[in-house]
Amino acid sequence: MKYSIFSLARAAMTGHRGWTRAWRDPAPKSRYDVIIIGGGGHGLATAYFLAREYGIRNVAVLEKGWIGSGNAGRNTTIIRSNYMLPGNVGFYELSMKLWERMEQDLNYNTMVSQRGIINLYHSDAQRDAFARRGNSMRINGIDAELLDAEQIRKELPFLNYSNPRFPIMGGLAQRRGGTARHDAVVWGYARAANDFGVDIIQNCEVTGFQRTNGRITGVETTRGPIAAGKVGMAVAGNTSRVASMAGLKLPIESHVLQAFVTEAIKPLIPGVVTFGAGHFYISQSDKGGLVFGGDLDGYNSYAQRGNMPVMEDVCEGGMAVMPMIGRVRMLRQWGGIMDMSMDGTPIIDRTPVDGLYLNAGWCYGGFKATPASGLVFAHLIARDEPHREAARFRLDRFRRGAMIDEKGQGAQPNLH
Amino acid sequence: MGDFSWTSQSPLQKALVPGVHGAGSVPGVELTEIRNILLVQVMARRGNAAAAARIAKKLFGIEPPSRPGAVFGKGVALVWSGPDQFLVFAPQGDGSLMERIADAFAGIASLSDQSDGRCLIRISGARAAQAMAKFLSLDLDDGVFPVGAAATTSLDHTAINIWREADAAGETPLYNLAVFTSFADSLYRVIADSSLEYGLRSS
Amino acid sequence: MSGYIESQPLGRTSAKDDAAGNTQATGGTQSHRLRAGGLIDRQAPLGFTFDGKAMTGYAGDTLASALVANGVKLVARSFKYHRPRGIMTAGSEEPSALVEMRTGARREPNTRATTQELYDGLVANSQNRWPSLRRDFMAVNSLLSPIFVAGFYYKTFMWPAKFWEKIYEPMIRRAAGLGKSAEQPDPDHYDKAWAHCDVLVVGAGPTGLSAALAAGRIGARVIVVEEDTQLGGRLLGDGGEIDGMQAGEWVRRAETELEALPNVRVMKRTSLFGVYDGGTYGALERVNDHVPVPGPHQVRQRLWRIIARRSVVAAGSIERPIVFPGNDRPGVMMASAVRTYVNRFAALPGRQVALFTNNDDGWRTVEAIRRAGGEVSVVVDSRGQVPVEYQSVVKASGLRVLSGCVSDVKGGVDGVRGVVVTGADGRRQEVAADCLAVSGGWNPNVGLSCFHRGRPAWRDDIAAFVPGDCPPGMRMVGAAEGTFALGECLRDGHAAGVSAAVDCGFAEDAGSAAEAGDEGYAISPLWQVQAKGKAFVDFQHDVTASDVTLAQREGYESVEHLKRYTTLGMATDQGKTSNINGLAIMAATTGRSIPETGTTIYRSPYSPVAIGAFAGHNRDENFHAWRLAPSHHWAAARGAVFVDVGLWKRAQWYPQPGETDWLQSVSREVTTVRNGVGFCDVSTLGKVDVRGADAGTFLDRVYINAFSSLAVGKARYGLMLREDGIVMDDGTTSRLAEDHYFMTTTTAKAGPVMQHLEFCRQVLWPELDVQLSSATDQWAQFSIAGPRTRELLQALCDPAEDLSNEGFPFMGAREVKLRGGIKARLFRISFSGEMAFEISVPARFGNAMAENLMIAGKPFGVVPYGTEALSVMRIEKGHVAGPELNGTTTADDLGLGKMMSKKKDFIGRIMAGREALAAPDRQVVVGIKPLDRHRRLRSGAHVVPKGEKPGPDTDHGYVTSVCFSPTLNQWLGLGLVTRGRERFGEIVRIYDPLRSEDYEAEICSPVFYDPEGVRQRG
Amino acid sequence: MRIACPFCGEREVGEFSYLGDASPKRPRYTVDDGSDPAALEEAFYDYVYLRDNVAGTMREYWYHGGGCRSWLIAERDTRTHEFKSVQAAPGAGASRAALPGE
Repeated sequence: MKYSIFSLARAAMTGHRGWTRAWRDPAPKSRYDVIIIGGGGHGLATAYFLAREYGIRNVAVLEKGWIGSGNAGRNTTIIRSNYMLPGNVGFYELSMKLWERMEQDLNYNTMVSQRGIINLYHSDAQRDAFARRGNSMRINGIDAELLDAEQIRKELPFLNYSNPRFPIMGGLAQRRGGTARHDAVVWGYARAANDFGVDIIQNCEVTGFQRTNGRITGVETTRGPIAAGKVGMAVAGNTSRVASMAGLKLPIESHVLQAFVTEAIKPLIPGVVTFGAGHFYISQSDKGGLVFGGDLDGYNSYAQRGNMPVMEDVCEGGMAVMPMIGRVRMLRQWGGIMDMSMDGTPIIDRTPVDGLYLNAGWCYGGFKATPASGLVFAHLIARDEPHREAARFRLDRFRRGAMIDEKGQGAQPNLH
Repeated sequence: MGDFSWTSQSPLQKALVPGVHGAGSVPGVELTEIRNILLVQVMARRGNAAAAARIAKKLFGIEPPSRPGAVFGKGVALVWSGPDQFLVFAPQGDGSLMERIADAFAGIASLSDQSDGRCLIRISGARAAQAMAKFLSLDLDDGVFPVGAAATTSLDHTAINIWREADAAGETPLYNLAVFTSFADSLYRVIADSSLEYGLRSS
Repeated sequence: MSGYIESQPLGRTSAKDDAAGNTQATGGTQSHRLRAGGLIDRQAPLGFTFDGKAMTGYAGDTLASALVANGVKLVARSFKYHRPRGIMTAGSEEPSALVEMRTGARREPNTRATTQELYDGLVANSQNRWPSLRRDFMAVNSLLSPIFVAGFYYKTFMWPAKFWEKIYEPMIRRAAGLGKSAEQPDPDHYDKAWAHCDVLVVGAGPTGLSAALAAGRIGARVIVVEEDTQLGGRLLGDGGEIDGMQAGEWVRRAETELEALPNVRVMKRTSLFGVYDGGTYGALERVNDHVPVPGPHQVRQRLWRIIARRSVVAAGSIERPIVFPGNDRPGVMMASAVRTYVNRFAALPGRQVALFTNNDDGWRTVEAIRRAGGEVSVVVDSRGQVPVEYQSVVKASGLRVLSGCVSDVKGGVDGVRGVVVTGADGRRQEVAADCLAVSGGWNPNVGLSCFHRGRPAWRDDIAAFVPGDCPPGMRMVGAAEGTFALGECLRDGHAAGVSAAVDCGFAEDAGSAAEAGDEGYAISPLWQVQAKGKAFVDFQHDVTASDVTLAQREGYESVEHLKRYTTLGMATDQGKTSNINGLAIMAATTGRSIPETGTTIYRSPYSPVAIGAFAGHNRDENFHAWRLAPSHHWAAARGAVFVDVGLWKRAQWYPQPGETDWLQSVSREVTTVRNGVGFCDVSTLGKVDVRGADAGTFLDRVYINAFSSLAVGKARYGLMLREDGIVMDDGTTSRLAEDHYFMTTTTAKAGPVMQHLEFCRQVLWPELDVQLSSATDQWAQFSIAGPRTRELLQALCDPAEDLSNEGFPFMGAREVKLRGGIKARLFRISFSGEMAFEISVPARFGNAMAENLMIAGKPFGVVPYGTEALSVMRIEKGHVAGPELNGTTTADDLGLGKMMSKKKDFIGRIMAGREALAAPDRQVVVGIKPLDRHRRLRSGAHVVPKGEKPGPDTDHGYVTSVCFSPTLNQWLGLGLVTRGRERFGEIVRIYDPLRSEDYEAEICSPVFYDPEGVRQRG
Repeated sequence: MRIACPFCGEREVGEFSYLGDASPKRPRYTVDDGSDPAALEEAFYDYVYLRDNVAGTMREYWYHGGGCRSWLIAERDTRTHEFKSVQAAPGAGASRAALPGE
């Protein structure tokens, strides 16, 4: 049923009894052309694009819990394409373009809101680094502005400009950056993929791979074996666990990243603001909660929860740059399992195992990548060659020394 | 050209304002900077931990601590600062002690003079432990951190050494904090701010 | 106050008090205040205002109890439909009665009136309404509610696309949100502290007190945290008898005993909000929220990290509502809350109270109301018969009892006027009432047991979830664990206290538990009354029963989907009163059982915590610790301009009278050094003493070049890589003795390098005899540079010191005597490219050294210079620094490839050989000269081949460092450029769209000045 | 989170920094020992980049930099954060390492 104000009004007359399931709840078939492991944003988007762009519709998405139960539902909903290095720049801009038409593509309001993102800088060195980044963006046709302290003051008057430590000198702005409603992205892709005939199968955990002379021919699941022509993994956070079932060892560690939301308050913070002298970034949801976060806890973890030192560190950053939020109360904290790669950049590639495709290593940048990740992964699976905008996200780049390291931290995942 | 004058400075020359500060008339916390100290880090060479301890015994008349703790001798304290490492703490004096230490440990232990690398802040007073609970994660309960206890820990994310001496007058506990010199101005601020609600006398 | 004696529990009141005139008009505005009883101090009246209206209450009141005493029903508006709402509970689970506390910079949104202590002069305002609480325009949403169902916004606002940011979203954002936060910096202070104990007891109700007494008596170190201002928990509201005495008397004695125990610490006004790893618990102490403004040197709140070996959680339980139409009207209140207001606060929520219950406990309300002189107009029990112990009461008093359900509530902004009861036989009748007390049974407070993602277990007999697997060391007891009989709670608490103490190594000898009756608690669950009208599940977020069924219909069946689609349980109360009802309805709709349906994940904080409390002292300028160089105060006195470099404050330049901008000052400093002499405090460089028999071998393995071959008394430039072959850091290391090297690192990498060296020493090569210690803070180190450096030093050093080229050649390093008798370390190294030395003296002489350098250098016109001049000179010399050592460059990229030893293993050697790191088309360090020499070059500008259109394929690199060189009278830069070393002389386009600049420059050797290095050897 | 330093006792996690998996061992070689360069590069690639990333008990490096500056090797369950054991690195302190390094 098409969603619109009219269908909504019609439904209201019958007490909304007319609405049907946003996506079916089918039993798994015995075989699919393509199986996507992982019913998060990336997996569902991949299925959607396989059906829409590449005409492959005999597709199943297998989710061990409820769709969106992983990082898709545990992030701070920020979208941006302010990347610097070849390989990243084009990819994240492709994603941004897909965000900009998502509601119309999906007929689902995912509340993509381009209220802008501003990265504050506090030293000449930081300004120069942002200038390099901003120019890379502009050279690639992406919007970017370098703002000085006065311009920042005009836009964000509530910041702490009298702090003698790390004074705010300016910021790098991307006006097209912003936020989107994370759950809605999952549900929107699920509904749209479903309409193309894709089977979305929840509570179906993959427990192993079926292989015939080396090639993957299907998966074992908690709901029985399912045969498949090709299998794609989009299970960020658990990549190593699933990959190990296929005997793969990867340049990835799982780390916990915490995020926080406050009680709902009237509009206070317009866009997304990141503090350049500490670990703190913040935005305000349409519901009114301040959504904020900071750095990784820093140790390998599958626990989906973090500890107090990072909560304190993040709030200290907040009170350094915007001390007017001091009396606003933190309502909830949660933790996501980040698939941290060894250079801070994702991996989208074939694997050494024939028929098994890998979409992983998103670090803390997975949400903003959701649409493009789905498109390029679908391309890879359908065409058996990397999409032009994902040509550098290769698995062997570490072996070759072709890392894509925006932060320059090297092979230490907890520093990316 | 004549000789130059080499007056020494304190890293707390600005931060520490002598006098009584904060709430109340009876200060609950006393802060004192101990100036002109000798502080030497003694690190045993590989396989020489025992030998280093013997030399320390000979030199100072006391066994250096083999686990976190502080041992007090005549005008000197040996404070555990890591596995097979300890700090020699004494008044600066005329420099001859440093030479004696260097000769005695030659080839047995490596020395690192930290007399200027650390600033020594002494905390005492009835409310000292309460104030310290704000900036140290250690359990300072008498049963856990008695006289003679020592630890290497962090203050405002900065490594420090702390050891407890015999109680001060009035049976109030007395702690020594050795903090990195460049951090002293900043960490003193933390310590003082934490003490203000109990009343603070600084000197 | 002797409140307990007066506020007696069930049926003990004297005829006098029973008079209908018990409530009094005296006590100012307090129309609903009882004449006697309650734990309030009638001698201490307090004035406060709500929405500008002046009222009075008493010490011991909460804002909520004071409002009840003042007969105020309407307190708030709901989030979505802006429905009028009143006070539902008497605790921290309150979903409805949220207010804006205080004003200006202290304005604090969404404060629960039920937990805010009353103080004289308290100012509170209602929120999320316009223009006023009674007439709220946004109530129009209520009319649109047929459309504003769960998730409606996912289905609309999509056309036209550009309207979202411009129209729809701003509209939604304005409507959403509850209170307004302050817009100025929080003027109050916060701090954080640590506490340690054997046994942490959470909650000081009968169970918690019993546990604390037991553990405390045995000698365990006990901390008791209680969110309330007084101990007692439900006893404060319900009274009862313990050890044959009034509950209040027992509590008072328990408190006295606990205070007398030196090993026990009782923390009131302290809420436990989180459970973390290793027995770490987070708690918030509201030190000064009960006064208008914290006193001098006082904090508003204090965040505690409590380290406990065991914890006994006696967090009690929360009475749950029943879902029926009109259940959100002001005046509909939980039955236990009604009893609390009457018994504890001597405030009567209504004069004509109706009771709706599905369990025995609700019946206790009848006596409380009657004793307070109120009328119980009807008791509606869904179970159809009167509990045995109340049958006599009913007979004696002719209490009207109906079996059935409340199917609607009449009333509006002024609160309840009556209730509609639908009998078991389907007959509907209306009964007058100005307050409806509801009891749907009790939900144990399992939250804390679930913060490690544990799942609670279902118990049919009490129709509630109880704790499942608890975090390590935690035990839940009493009502929190599903035990409701007082006597049993006391026994369980005692046993838990004992076993926790015994686990910590204490002997079992705590006497016996206090005794009390074991009245049972019978319930037959009723979740939802099927009737027409809006029946609320989540009161704050306006989630109704039909929203839950709609979610199910659309496939949002998982409880997490239900929560996220309808926002059930996402309000400021985190669903304390709504989650269980919501999933019970979902279970009924899907035909699954409640345990099958499961709960959502419980998330800390248990109750919301101010961000300021998490930051504590570390805000504003105290955000991070700062480090001061040894000559900092000297430099400050000379007016140096400082900059934050990491934690350090460093002097950037030293302006002199008449200089109008930084460039003038910096150029003067550079020119003076190049032509005369200057000095700079470089103490921020990391300094490491590397000692031991194998020190040389050790350095051979961490540096790409050899150090074991370095002669004693010599210094050498060293470069170290990360294991992945990328450059980590550089610096000069000197050999002061056979077994003693003195290493310097960059300022930025001092910490990481030290950690890396210790890793190599302790983990990789423990067989080597090496000892490391940081000497960064021990030494005040100054760079002295310029053609007249030697003359200055000769004036400063003992005449016996030979500083001639022969006596102290380039890259020499040794100890020297200074005039005035102190010793210094002297290194003949140069970053500026001039004849230069670095000199170190003990840090205590930092200021003195600066003074003396000025004196000794006076004849030669010496100047102090800052980091900017330092940077200008290193760029003129083409020395790489931070911007080039950016974590992605190799030794060869920096033009230092030849340094890599072929003869030895060293960190990073193998990985540095990977094809892409050795590729010919890498970006390497070059010099960049704008064709227009006065054209300002900017870092971050990109390099594009001349005549090419800027794009991904023509982006050949970027400018890393720039300066205006007064020496060469032009702007210069270093850059990383593709195949750069093959392109010297090529004219390229410097493209900087961010700053709308686009001009030409020449690529050249990075060494602009004295390429042969004659001057530094001179 | 609390870590029991074998030298200092139980301390706040904030005193420690984390390096990660302690299982990969740095390949030992001497220049021109005849080992195949490609194999050596492969071995270092494994050491630097590939991780088991187990969901379960993991051997990992922690550095007590905010305390006694000892490198530690801990066993910790990555699903529960529970520490099973914490030991000093072979070269912590001054004892002569019986075995070569990690």
